[in-house]
Amino acid sequence: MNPVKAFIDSVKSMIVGFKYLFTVPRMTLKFPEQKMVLPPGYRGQHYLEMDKCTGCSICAMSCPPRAITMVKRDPTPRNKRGLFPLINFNYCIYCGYCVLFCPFDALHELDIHDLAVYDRDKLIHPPEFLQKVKENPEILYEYSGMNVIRTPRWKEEYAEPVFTRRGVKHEPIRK
Amino acid sequence: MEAGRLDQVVEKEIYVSVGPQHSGAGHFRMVLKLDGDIIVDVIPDPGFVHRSVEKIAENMLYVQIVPLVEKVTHVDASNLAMGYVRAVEELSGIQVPERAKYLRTIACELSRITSHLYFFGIFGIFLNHSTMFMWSFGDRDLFLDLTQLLTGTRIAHSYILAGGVRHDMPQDFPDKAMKVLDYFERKLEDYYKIFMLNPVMIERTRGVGVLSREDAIRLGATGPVLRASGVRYDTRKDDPYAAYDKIDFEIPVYKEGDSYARVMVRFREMQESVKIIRQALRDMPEGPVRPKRMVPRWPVKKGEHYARVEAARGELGYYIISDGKAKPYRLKMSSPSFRNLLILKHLLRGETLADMPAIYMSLDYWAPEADR
Amino acid sequence: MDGGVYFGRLSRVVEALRRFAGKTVEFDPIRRLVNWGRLYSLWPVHVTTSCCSVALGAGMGARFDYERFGVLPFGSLRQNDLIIIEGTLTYKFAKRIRRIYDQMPEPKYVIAIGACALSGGIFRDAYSIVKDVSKVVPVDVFVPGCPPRPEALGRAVMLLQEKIRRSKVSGEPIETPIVVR
Amino acid sequence: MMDVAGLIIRIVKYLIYDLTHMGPVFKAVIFPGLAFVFILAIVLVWLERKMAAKVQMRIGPLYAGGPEGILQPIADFIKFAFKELIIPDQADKLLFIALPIVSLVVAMAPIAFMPYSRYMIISPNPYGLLFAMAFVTLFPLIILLTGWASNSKYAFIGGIRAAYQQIGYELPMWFSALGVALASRSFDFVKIVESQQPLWFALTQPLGALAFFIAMVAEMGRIPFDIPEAEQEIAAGWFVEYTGIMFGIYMVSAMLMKLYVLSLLFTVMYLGGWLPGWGLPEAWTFVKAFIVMFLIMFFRAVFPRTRIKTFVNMAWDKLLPLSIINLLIVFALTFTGFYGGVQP
Repeated sequence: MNPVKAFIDSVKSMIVGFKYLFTVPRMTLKFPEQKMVLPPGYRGQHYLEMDKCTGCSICAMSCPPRAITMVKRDPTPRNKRGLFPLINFNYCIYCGYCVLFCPFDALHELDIHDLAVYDRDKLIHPPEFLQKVKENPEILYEYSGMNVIRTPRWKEEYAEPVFTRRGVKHEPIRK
Repeated sequence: MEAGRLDQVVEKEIYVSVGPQHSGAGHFRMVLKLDGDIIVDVIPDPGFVHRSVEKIAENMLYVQIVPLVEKVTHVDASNLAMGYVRAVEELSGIQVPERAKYLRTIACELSRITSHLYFFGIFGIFLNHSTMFMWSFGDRDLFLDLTQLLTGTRIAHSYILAGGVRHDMPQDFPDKAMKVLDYFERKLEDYYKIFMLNPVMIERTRGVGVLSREDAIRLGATGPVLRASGVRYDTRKDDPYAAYDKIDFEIPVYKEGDSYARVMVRFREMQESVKIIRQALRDMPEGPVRPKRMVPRWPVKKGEHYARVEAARGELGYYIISDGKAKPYRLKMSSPSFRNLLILKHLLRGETLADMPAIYMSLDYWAPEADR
Repeated sequence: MDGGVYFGRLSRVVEALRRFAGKTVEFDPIRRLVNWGRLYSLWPVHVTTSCCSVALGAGMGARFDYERFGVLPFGSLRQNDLIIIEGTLTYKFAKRIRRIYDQMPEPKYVIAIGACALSGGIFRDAYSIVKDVSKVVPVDVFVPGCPPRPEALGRAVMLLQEKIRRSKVSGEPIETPIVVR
Repeated sequence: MMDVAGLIIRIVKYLIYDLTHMGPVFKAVIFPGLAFVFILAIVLVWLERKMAAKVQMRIGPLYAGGPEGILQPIADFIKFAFKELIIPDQADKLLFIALPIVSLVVAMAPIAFMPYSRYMIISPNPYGLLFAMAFVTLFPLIILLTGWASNSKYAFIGGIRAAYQQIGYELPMWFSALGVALASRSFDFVKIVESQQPLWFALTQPLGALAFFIAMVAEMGRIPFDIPEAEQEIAAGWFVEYTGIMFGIYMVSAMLMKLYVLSLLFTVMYLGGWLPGWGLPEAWTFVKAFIVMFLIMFFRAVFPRTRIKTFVNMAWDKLLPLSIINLLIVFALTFTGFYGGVQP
């Protein structure tokens, strides 16, 4: 390669580097403090409306990793056999088929998708718990033992990418 | 080779293991036989991610196989699903609404861009260019934002189902997509300046791992590897699916056949993908995107069928034998990475150890896809 | 096994010194200092067992940037502290993972991410995969998902940091009730 | 007893005098010496990571503590200090344990001869340039020995690469340095700096400066010439087997001390050291050296790694002729009296 051209091209590359060093904003989402706004319909943790469930077992049948087991609970007028889904999130791949194919809209998804646990048993969610999640999604963090890291000193806020002429950055929004 | 003291080594050649724990090989192992710095022979050792996808598929409903085949190439999920769904639809004659075809095109191209950006990041880090890694993965995340807006999740979309797509795109999708695409087109210029024009990068890749046109055809190369060797072949043009026959785009072809050409083909393909998404968003007709009610059981007729699509890594084929029941009798995948693996051995022989990452990664080998 | 031989004949003296040092080091200020160093300097091994590596890659990239937590991937396993098992672990790979784990210096930590690593996930009918990673290496934190979001992996790193903060220098957990702050 | 007490009092008095009047102990321990260098090392590691992060549109170390995570290098070092030491069974144990310490000594030794100003120099020596360059030249041998002692294939290949690389850059480096010595007619750093009075050597010997700079980056083993530790080809190269504190020492010696020493060497040889000299002369030297270090660290964000073959070819084809031409020009210029002024 021509050494003069190589030198000039190196300088060009370095100029681009300097441009980024001084002018282009950072695009990092400061994760524990800032959270991303997930769009509606995002496939996160599930919740169940037990009064809508009829125990038809289509969710269990269509689940690819067979994460859903139908368990016996007290029968309700709608659900005469008393079968309700138990979701084992050890298996769940969040494909959303159970929600998609549910004929009675009993299963739904939240935008919570940042669980991590010390103990895998905490990922087995029985129907009562899935019902509780609907009322208070924060219970997921407490149940999985993640409240040890959710400290109040972080003001968790929502952020979304903003495109400027120079680049992209994450700016907090109010939700 | 037995672990012995180096001063007891009398052989001329030494064996160096690359992978699976190695920053130059992910979930793949190859043993290089070195004579000094020259690679005399390569012993690939694939199979670290063999998960018997084809066998598991025989025990699953047709609809459940969509997420299964997506797992094979997570970075390129929609293209994988597209191939499978195409095979099922053509086998049983399921009609797809026009709007769904365009949405499928968008999903496939988003998937291709994210996959190519993944390639650029890993290729950058293989040449120890960490900036390229960070930029590609950062910008890839913006596209993953788009896919999560469109399909509902970042990576394993399961968006393309038989008879249409899962749901229509949200109202604000075109606006957001245009913003990202504008930004990305500007960003690609910087990619070009800092990586493609970088003399050190050119020195490492130009003339390295040259695959001639004849060898490429003889060894069955596919995808960008084939196109970098001067063969104009792309399933999107030659056997169009989704809405590709209504969209105007080019197929980048380079004649050199070296690592640099393979990188450039992917770079140009990303530019073309941006064009395709723009056109698809512009031309998209109104209408339904799926049958009224989604059912977990697909009406698949008895018979057998082979269908192919152009995935990010090359031509991907599915062969389905159906006996008319709820589950397939046999599903066979012909994955591009496996076909490109043969070329690796051909290319590495005679090169130096320092060229190994540049050649290995320029094939964009994705081990789970080859092992299945 | 690829472990070390500790200083040959001097091993007894060294052992006594180590015991003394081991006691000294557990004093609370020193313990806190050491744990602070450890928890903000978790260097993961370059090993990608399967396809959940895309989540790790996204986490290392510019958007999420785990280097903020001190997570810096490094080439050689002798200098690393953390294995992130990304997805499916086949039997073929399990041998290597165990070997990698044995070659790493103490203290070492394992995070398992992805449904396949936790339980086999969608592939658990396959003959070739390990259904439970914790039978191969001891796992500290599990992350569900297929693949998990990078945020979830970030939470896992934070959980691991919390675990290190509440352990002795030798690695044993301190028996204190977990206080909800 | 009285004598001992008197001795201690005298020592303390001397130390106080020394520290307040910038005597040799102060120089060795505090300012151009140990304390300054180690604080600088921490700042450099942090700065390198932060700067690369900024170019890469991300934040870099943040939560470790201090403003913008400046305590990150200390956290890393503490972690390494309390990690298990593994000595491979097959290794040459004495060499394996001794080499990190030797490397630290060798890497830090040139600091003794490096002037920050006319008086701020630990060990004034009329042959300072020769000594410093000799120690600098020694380092690749340690890499080679490390590769041998580890008895690992990756480490061995890394060591061989380091030796091979040295074959490439060594001659251009010495020839360029010879140009400087010839122009200033001395090996004394102070005289070298003083003879750059009107114009820096970087301006009067641009070819030599360029050759020296490239050879210097190769000597540091920094991107784009980090060939001996190529992560993607040979795991981590020559230090692949080192764990814990031994690796920590290698990080300090190989990554930081060499960067610091050679940048300072370049400043003194080509950028006029503390010239123009008004105000605080040490500050001039430091700022110039810092800019050189910054530039070299910046390469990490812009360039990938070269190949050993290309580098050695370039060194013999381009750098060596460049440095020899430079030497000839300097030779011719000295006869015309261009570099006159300083007499031998």
